[in-house]
Amino acid sequence: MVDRLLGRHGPGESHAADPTDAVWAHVQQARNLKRPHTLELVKAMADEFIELHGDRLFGDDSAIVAGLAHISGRRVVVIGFQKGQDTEENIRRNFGLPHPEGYRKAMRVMDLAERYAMPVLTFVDVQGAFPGAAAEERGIAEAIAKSVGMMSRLRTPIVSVITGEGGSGGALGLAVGDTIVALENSIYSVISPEGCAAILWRSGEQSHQAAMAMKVTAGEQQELGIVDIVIPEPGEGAHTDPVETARRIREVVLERFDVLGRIPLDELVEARFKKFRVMGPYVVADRPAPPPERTGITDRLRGLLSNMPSMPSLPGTRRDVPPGREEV
Amino acid sequence: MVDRLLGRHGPGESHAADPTDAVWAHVQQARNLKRPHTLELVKAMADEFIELHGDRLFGDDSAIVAGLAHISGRRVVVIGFQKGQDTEENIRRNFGLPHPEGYRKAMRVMDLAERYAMPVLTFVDVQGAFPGAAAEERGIAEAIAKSVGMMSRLRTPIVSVITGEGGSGGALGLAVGDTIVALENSIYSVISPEGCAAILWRSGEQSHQAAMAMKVTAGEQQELGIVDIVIPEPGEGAHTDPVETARRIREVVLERFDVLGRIPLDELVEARFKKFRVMGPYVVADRPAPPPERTGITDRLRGLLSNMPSMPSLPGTRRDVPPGREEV
Amino acid sequence: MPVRLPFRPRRDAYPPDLWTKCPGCAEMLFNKQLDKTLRVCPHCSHHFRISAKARIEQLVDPGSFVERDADLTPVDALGFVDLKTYPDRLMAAQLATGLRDAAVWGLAAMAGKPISMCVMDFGFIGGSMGSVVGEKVARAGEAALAERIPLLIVSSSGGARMQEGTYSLMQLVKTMSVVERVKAARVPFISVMTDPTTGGVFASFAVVGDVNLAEPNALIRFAGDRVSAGTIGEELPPGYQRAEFWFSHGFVDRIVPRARLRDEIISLLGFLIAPLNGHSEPPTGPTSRSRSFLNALTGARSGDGNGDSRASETGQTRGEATNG
Amino acid sequence: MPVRLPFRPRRDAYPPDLWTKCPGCAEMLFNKQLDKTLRVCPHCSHHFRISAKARIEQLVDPGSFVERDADLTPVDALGFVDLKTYPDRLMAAQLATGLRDAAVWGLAAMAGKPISMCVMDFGFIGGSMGSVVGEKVARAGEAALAERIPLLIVSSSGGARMQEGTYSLMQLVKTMSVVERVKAARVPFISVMTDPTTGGVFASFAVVGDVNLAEPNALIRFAGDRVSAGTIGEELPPGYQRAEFWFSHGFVDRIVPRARLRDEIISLLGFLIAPLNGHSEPPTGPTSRSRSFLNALTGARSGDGNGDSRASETGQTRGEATNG
Ligand SMILES: [Zn+2]
Ligand SMILES: [Zn+2]
Repeated sequence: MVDRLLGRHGPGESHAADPTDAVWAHVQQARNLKRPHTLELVKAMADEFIELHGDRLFGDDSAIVAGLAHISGRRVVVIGFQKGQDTEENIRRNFGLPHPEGYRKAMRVMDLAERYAMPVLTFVDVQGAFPGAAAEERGIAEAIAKSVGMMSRLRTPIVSVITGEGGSGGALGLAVGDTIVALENSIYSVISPEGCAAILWRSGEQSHQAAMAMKVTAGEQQELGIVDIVIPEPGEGAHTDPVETARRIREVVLERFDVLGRIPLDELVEARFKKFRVMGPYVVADRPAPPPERTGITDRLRGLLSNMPSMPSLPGTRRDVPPGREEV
Repeated sequence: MVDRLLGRHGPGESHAADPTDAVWAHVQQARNLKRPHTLELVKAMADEFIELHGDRLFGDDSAIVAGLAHISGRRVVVIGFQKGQDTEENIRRNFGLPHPEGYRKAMRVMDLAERYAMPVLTFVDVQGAFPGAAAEERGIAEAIAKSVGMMSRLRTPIVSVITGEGGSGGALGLAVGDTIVALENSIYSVISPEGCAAILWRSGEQSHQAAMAMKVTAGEQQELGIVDIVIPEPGEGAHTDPVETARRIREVVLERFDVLGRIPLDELVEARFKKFRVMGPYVVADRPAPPPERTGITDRLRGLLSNMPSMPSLPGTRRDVPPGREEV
Repeated sequence: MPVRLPFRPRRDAYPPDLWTKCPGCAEMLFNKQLDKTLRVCPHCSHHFRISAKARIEQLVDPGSFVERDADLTPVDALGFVDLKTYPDRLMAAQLATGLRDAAVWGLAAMAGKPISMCVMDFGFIGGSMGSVVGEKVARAGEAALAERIPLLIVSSSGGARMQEGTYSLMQLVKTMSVVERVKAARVPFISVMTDPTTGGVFASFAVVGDVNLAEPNALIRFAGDRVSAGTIGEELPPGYQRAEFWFSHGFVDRIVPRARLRDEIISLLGFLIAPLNGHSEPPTGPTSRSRSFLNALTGARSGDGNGDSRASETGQTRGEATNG
Repeated sequence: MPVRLPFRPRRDAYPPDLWTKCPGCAEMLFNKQLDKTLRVCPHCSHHFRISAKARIEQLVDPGSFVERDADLTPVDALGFVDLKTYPDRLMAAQLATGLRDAAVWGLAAMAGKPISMCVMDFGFIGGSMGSVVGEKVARAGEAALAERIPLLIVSSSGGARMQEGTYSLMQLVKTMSVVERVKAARVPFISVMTDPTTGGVFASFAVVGDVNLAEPNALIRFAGDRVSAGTIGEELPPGYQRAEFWFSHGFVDRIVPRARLRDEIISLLGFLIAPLNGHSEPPTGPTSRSRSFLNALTGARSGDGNGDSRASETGQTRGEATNG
């Protein structure tokens, strides 16, 4: 069960006793290229899908796909990252690493969603934005900032599903939702474990420790209040049964859209604002700061277990009330 | 007097008897690189000017300048084309031929104008958008379309001043105003005379005829109802006295801003919409079409003469009532 | 901006003889067969230019198109003379096409749902946009706005019409200002760019659809290649300024072969539904106003969002499409 | 996103000795003289990094700054340990800077006009943005919004703070969502990017000012050069990711030497005036609310739009800037 929670499902994997190795196996699982990506998922979930292309400014980014889907009779705008499943597709998709054009396409299509009253579903699975000069100089930072800002105020329901790697600002650019869902074996982090290790440990070899320290797993992110819902993966992981994975996602997403769709738009946007407005703990200094929390691996696993069969919670009830300042 | 109207002022010009040559001399005058451009004019008109740079997407186009000016105590957003006055500056300014970034910068700054309630003053002097592949592939057409669209609905007064060449869509991209002003020796045309001649006459050598046929001069454009106000130029033309030219422009522009600024924004935008909505004559076929108007050169000059000492007219009064369908 | 007259002559689009040589693959094609393939070469998929009338027939529910303002006629405001007079050019174009100018607009149904549409006809002085074309685009947009039904514009144009001078240039403002209102009101707008979509048409409404579709290999450009190659002296790559070029540069959402165009538009219209009041939730079906409007005009059943309820071929005949 | 700790050590910014070697030109500079030139090298114009306190003193009317929320203190929510524990890193930074975290926010006056401002301090764990920094930026924005006074943010940051994990990442959303509200309400926002402005700070509020200013040669970037050069293997041009690079790429409006920064901001604030109600005409002067607010807080005269009415140095002393 512990193995399953930490995502160690693949054949030939060693059942590591070291919890750091268990976390790393989870990271590897999240990165498995055979996991279904946006196009595979939407094809399995939707009755119809029309992809839209281009940012109307510079190009069409193949690492981010966007389009219009009919899912169980509902019109939905779907946007997500698209890694390739083989080398050829990966090259064509720039290994799923987006340029600014991808986020600008996403914003253009989100605008359609708002104007024609379609909810937005995003799939997040990206190592990070493309770190090359072309992305940098065309304003990947500006594109991510604008996309995050736009999603924070978009007047239509948004559900974001982290399906694999939720890597840094590149992932966040499509991950500002009323509800944040994560597949069981996915990860979410402020920087890649390798990057974190290179900077803080001055050595990329400490990436396992970094992954552990950053609490990257879906379950831990749920504990931290970043992720709202964790969806268990079928069989040995999402890649072993993409259709069932898509079915489970669809079930959760449609339920969320049902709930979110009943909230008046003003309230919905206000609730989304508040959800993110209160994220991140701090204390006021004139009160004694709480002792640093040193969660051991046992506690962490207990936390994972208790949260695993996670139930959808109502945003607007759970999130509307800001948690106390010292909640963590 | 005829010479002056047609803009033949420069030293060494022949006083051509042929009206086609007179029109061509006017075209040459409009293209005189020594005429003051946006930066020269705004420096002469304004007490303070802060240039803003960049489209926040790709680059900063040196062929279009934009910024914030205090003119006689009034906050004004100034945007305009910038040719160079010598070869070196012309190269740096790409000969005043804008890329999409120029229009996108203009739109960004127009947004500031609307949000902070500053009127917009545009200076138009451009042969046309840069016709190279770089401008084309980054969407010069889209940028012009969007800029035209944005100006058509911008919720702040706009005065556009054609100071030299008003060339085609490239000029129009900054020339959608509540009031269209033109310097006496300026021209405005749907295509350059050379381009028109190349296509319709199959010979660039007929550009004089093309200029004549398209009625490109400021006075003719006023007759056609495209230009609202023609400002006489000092001395032998704007280039001979840029300061006086700027003074005359400032006087007209401030008067327009005074008038336009008193109109409620909803009415202002509606009046601007109607102004352009009714441009362009046609007839309804079941009534007999009027015989084609064949204005001879005599009539044209008479028209120019009668319109020359032009007076500002009130938009919102003159333009609010659509002219009859057969007005031409 | 300008019309470039040396475009392929109209003869190719409406050959008087039985056979047409395909400019794509040089095959000789039997015209009746070509009509059955929507004037797309069955060998190389070359998309022949087609008239506004043929385009409308291919796209909308049979018999549902009702032309509006067919009687709008251009005038020679400038007294324009080049190698011919403008009135002579107009008369020749009118005789050749049976149109009064290069655009046809009207109301129609697609899969039973009402739309407002404007289609340009390249056969009329290169589909150039003068005051009448601009007016028809604007009126199509205003009808879409008034009825809160989707706007569909199919472009096919050499650009602005030089013979109407700056009036033609002002049609960019006229059309864009209406399109801006359409968009602000959350009324859907689908732009279809066909061969060619150039100059002032590309630089106004054609490029700003909620969704931009293009036919394969359509020439789409702002600056002419004489300008691009001649004036600037750049080498132009193959495929430059074709539909696929614009797709890869981010300005075309989808390249759609003609045979799929109607179905793709219908699919898109299943998503792009104008909210009832432009500011809130979507309607569950057509508005009552649209429904009655459609019934009155076309005799069609009101759409239920599920596709193929075609209007019956009563009331208006196809022939009226371009005869108004 | 990450903090890259091998930035120039804090010693360079606050040397304990009398002299500083200029990293730009290798000249030895007398510190007292350097302070008089706002810590800009008089020989080569190298802009030294400065503390939030020094930055505020250089920018606002003397004595006008009133710090808010100085008592906000970070917590170790993840129990983060790398080579040190996060609490150890925090304590070291707090002792070295006298700050509780890497940002200072408060209300102040510039040329007599009220502003809300937030200034980052690179000396505190590389100016990295965790929950407290995000909170302070958000509160500065919310105060600007509530009072309808301009928001000024001076960035100096290595990016998001890894030790707070995804909470740090969420500060991008927190700050951007407030900035979006500031913008929607037509409240002016001026962003000043100083050396360095990187990662999640560049990818959120710093890049979206109504006007983006940058100090000369400031390092501004999203991806680190280790990532850019190492992972992707591209050759990086000289000047890559410096302020001038971003100016030429369209993301920085103006590069402003430190000596001119205050005057430029004051000039800009003379143009960017929040309309009274966010939707209509501009006010002729500060709103009554702002005026009383300013008077109450700073004792300053209300601005008349003409520049230099400085607040008197009463009430709050400069020293409070970073002592809250
Ligand atoms: Zn063929
Ligand atoms: Zn130096």
